[in-house]
Amino acid sequence: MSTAPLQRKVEEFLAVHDPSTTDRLEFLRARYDEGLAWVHYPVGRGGLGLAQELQSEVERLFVEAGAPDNKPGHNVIGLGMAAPTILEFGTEEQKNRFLRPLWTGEEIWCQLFSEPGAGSDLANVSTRARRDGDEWVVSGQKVWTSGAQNARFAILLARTDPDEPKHLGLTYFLCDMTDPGVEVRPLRQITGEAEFNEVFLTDVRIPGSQRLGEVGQGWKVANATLNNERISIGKGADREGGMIGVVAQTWRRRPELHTPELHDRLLRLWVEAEVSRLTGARLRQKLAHGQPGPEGSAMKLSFARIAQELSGLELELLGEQGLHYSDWTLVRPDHVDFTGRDAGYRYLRAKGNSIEGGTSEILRNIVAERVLGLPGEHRVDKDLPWKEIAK
Amino acid sequence: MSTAPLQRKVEEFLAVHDPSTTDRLEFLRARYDEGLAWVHYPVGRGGLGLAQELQSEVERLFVEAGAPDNKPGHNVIGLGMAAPTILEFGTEEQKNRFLRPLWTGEEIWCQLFSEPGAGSDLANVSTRARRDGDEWVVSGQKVWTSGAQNARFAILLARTDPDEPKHLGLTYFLCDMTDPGVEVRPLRQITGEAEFNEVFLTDVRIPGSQRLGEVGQGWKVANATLNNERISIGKGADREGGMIGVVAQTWRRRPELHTPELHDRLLRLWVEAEVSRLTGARLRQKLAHGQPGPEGSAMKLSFARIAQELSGLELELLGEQGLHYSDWTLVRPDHVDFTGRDAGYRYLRAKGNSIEGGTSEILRNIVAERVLGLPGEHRVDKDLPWKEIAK
Amino acid sequence: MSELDLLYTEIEEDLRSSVRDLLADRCELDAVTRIYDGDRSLVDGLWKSLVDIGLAGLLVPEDRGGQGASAREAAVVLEELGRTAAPVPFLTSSVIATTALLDSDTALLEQLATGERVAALAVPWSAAPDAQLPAVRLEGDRLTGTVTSVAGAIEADVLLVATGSGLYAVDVSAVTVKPLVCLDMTRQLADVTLDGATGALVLVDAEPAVRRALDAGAALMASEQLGLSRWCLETTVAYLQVRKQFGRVLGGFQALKHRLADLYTGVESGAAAARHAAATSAEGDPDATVAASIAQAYLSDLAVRAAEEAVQLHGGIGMTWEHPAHLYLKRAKSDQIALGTPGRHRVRLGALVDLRP
Amino acid sequence: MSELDLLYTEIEEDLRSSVRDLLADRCELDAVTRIYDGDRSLVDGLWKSLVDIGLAGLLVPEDRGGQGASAREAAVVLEELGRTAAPVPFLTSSVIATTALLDSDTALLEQLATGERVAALAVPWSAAPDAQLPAVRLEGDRLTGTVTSVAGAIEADVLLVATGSGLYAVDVSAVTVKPLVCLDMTRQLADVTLDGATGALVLVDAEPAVRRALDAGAALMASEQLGLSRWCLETTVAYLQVRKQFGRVLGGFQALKHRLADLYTGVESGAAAARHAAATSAEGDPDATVAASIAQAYLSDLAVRAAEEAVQLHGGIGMTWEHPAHLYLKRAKSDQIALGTPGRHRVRLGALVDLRP
Repeated sequence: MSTAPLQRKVEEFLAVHDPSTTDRLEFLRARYDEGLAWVHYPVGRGGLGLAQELQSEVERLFVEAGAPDNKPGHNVIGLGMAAPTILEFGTEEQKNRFLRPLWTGEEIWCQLFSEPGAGSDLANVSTRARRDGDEWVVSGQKVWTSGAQNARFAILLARTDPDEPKHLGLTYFLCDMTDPGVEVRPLRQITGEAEFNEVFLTDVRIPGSQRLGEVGQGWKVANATLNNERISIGKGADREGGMIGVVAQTWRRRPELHTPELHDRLLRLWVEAEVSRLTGARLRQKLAHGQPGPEGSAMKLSFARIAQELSGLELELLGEQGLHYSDWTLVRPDHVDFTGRDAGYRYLRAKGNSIEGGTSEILRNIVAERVLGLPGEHRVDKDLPWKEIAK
Repeated sequence: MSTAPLQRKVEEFLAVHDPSTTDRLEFLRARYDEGLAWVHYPVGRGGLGLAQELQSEVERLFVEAGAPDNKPGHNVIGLGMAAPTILEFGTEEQKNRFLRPLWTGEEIWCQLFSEPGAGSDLANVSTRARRDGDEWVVSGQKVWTSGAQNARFAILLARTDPDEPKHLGLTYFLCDMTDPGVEVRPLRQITGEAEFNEVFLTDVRIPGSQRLGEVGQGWKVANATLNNERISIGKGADREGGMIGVVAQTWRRRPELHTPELHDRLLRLWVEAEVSRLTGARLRQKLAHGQPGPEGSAMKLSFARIAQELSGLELELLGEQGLHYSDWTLVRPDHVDFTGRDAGYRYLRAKGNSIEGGTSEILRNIVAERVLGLPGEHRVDKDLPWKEIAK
Repeated sequence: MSELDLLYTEIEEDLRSSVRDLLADRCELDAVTRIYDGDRSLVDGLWKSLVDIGLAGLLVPEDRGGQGASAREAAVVLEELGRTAAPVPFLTSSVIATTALLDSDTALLEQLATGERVAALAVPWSAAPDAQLPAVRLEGDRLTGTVTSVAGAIEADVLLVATGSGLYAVDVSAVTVKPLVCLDMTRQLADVTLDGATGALVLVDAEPAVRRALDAGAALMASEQLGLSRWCLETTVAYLQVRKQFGRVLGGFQALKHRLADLYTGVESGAAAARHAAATSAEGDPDATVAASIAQAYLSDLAVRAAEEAVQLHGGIGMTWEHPAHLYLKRAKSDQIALGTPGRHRVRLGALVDLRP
Repeated sequence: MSELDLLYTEIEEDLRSSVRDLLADRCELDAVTRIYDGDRSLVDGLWKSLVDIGLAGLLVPEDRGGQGASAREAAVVLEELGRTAAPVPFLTSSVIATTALLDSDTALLEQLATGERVAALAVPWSAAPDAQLPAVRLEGDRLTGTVTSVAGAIEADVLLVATGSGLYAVDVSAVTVKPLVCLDMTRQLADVTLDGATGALVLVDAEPAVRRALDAGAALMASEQLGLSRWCLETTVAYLQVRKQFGRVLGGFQALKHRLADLYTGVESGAAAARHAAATSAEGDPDATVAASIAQAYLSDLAVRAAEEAVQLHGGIGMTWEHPAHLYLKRAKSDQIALGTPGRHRVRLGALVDLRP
């Protein structure tokens, strides 16, 4: 289907469901049922089995019509990670149960993967899931969970068999965050905010029907999820989108702060940011119909480095004002904007860009091994039973 | 002995050996015999068993008196590497035979350590020495030998037992470069010059009396030699000594080439060069009476990086003139001056600073492991018989 | 130039030990972190205990009631204070304000030496030694003007205010001190407003004293930055020696080893630059100004790099409020801007060593 | 701006294959190295074979005897030439001189297209597109002046000389061409002296044509730098996959892996910048000038870094004359200065995108 018939389909839908008079949730559910939620999803799952590029056209038409959206910024994990994994590995029942309320935003999702002892080495998770009849009983501690306080469900990685080697003893679950064994505590960051949480699981009971994929297949399922996170190359921004735009505007507004040194550093970073934008555009062209590959890791490396250098530069440029900060009060933001707030926040928050979603060190390993074909790291832990690995 | 009596000793020597009337070689031999060659060497070996710092005072007095010197620039390997190793590991006969003509410059020395397959991994040398009665018969290929064409002797590392693990099957020899089995070929470098040589050894016969240290002890002896190379922190220069001085002078002479960008880069490197100079001074103070340690490796890392960045900057500064070069003709210089010749030469030659005498990568390993106490690299080759290691 | 001692004397090492012991007792990093939430209960007691061992008067001559020590000893104290991001007015009062008063016969100097009073020089904390000074007007015997972002003002009971007609000591009760929310709350800044305040003239010629004070501050803040950098390096090395991922300690991964080796190289270089700045300052060496700017140009960036590497190499834990790394990151970034950015010091050096734009 | 295709079309890939095959046959790196010792025997035959497959006229419209291709195809050719440091006048004659003549009705354009003649624009090779042009005086119909460090002059039989009164085509027999010893002998420069030489007026308004030609050169040299960078990356990765030390291949050492990953990231970014410059140039996009300066600012440093890493990571062998890495180092460093240094292009960008000093 090309753009024109899809456009007609949206128009027909809008004719039947007038955004100005239809209840928001009713509108969104109908949009899902009509296959106009995410057109690259299958028919019956909110989509029409079309190419993913067509989605932006659909979004544009709904925005133009003044239609309500599903507030995608509030359900990033759900839309970006849980949904594609459920679509790929879920049973029919799971897809029926979870995908529609996920897309409409009725049910927010979070991610229970990382642990204090399982960061870069995610396969080292020690949260334990024991089978008990038709249920699984889960205990352990998770960390770096954004939006846990608002989430109804979580995607969860837990160890079901400590006698297996680390990658083989894991299973993937869909966890109900309202279970009484789930305790969410805000995790404060260097910015002063608590954008993430720690989640303590104590004998949380998960029905067998909420296991995603086979027992012992958790690592494979989790990797499908993570590929969706790491390789997300974004939608492509205009020139001076993101951090460079903010800093360039500061430069233009404050000529009294200019020095020759900062001028050259800014221009270097302007060039790098623009080249990075073009690299993203080129990668999107390459991947137009294919699968995202490890090349996306290189993009993320550049993104983090440039954002960090720019935000550091901005404080030097601001000089006296760079010594100030807006507010250290502990808040739990619903929505994170790396370039929001003041320059001090931007500087501190950018430090996370090279840690979250795969540290820059891990990404360099990925590029070296999967793109350049260099040998993997020496691994002592691959074939040992997990419980025998030195922790 | 403090400065004053030593000064008297030099004056007395000069009174007996008038530099203006004494034959050069006779003068140098007498200076050696008087213990005024290297005062920190033992009595009878050209020294007086004094602190090494006193040497510079002695040199100053001889220079003031217009005395001939032993042209140390022409026998760098001999004076800096062979002599201290012979002193430490040599027999009385070896010290008697070799040290005096080495110091006077009558016999120039070179080094036969590196091989095409044994660079950073020096213990991997495959040049073979087989015992034949009282002699050793040596065959193999050596590389990166400076001054081989002028050398009378070489310090040589060879494998005497391939069945031992790599570090244990090596032995150290003193090799006569006039042996008919020794062939020296110039090795041209990217500068166009042949500062080094390849040396091919074919059934070279070395008498047992020219083995230095025990059979199988070659690695230990070679490390003593290399410590003298790597850790040489130099004599300490004045501000703007070395590459920074050359580039700063270019900057001052050519104001029409200045740009704000190059100005800041030059000042950054000026600061780094000056800090590096101070770091060397500080390290020398630390080591005043002690042994050089692995901290010297950090100095060499900085030295190489700064020299490379400065020489690269100079070409950009020179612009059109930076596109030129002095001469590509293959010559074999007797003496290497990193900052000699033109800017193009300086740029190319500086590339070697992070390779020769321990690559920067090896030096970082040394700092990380020996200074910071981080774990060593995973080694598959340590305990295997050398002949079984994958090459 | 004759070679200055760039190491630590035995006396300096003894001083370091006492300061380190005291800070280990009195300056827990958790308590430092609580300052960000407004709990400054740590500050007074900590400062008092530093005063008790005589640190407030370190740079004051013995005949004026001080220890008669030199910039070398003050630098060692600052290394230790930098290691704990200690929230005390040593640099602002005992180094900068004190240096400004060394040529004055005011009794205030004695009071600073004994810790009876604490002073701050009223300049923006970002001001380089050669920056334009803030304009405070003298009308009759009344001072009027605003000086923004003053370091040490919150802890001070007297401010040193420069005017065209002299340096004045102004009691804080006579001015408005408005604390600011700062990137580095362990050295919280304040805007100071003088609205017809009276002060005591302590020096007729303000500018040279202020510039000398800022230069001493720049020279010695390098030692604070050195201490901070060393903490970051050592803490990171120690963490990577025990933190395991993939069944191996992280410190065994060569890419991390090489980065730490490079950081070590930087820190050792920083030590030389900081000691040189302290030694030239102590000797009144003609090279002291150049040495101060070299030290600031080098150590400001080094400390930021050390703190950034500490956060990165600690991984997620380094991004948390709970781990102290962020205290050092904020201090390092703030110090980078304080007393002139590295870029500003390089420009100054260019003029001093005849490498002009 | 609508999104330009930053990949390679099938036609472009076919073109790449033929050029690569030809260079594999005709441009052995050992023969390239011999140029440094004065043996230029490789050059004529290699150029002839490039002419034979129509490359000389790539940018010339079909109705003027050329291929009517665009900057995109020329960029692909330059990538391949960059991969072998090929000593041919493609960039200087078929791109720069040709672009200067595109608005002229001179028959010379046809002759360049067929390879019958080879031209060079008489400007110093270091001149940025916005640099001041060399002063050649026109007296009557005679040209007088010296233009130093001209690229392509040695291979050319005609020089394009800009004066205030127009662009002149001057036969090399009418001038003195003095070859220079150069850092990059694979693009050897020459000083050109005109001492009352006669020439044919080919364009009345020289300056816009020269600037456009230099901009096209800057935009497309980026692809040469890209090809060079790719060769360095691929050759180094391949070497480290087989070179063993300590019983392990060097490519398994994590510090080297990470450096190569960073270099790969740079090269992929460079590919985007170079393709963007070629595509905007091909389209006559209003962003073409900005794109050319971005590409030069980025790829000039990238190529130097790639070549420097290649030398370093090859260890001692990379320092030898025998290994070809040095050809790339010299070409990369020379290209960095050619057509304006990266710093110069950044200053230009600052003005173009309203980020002023």
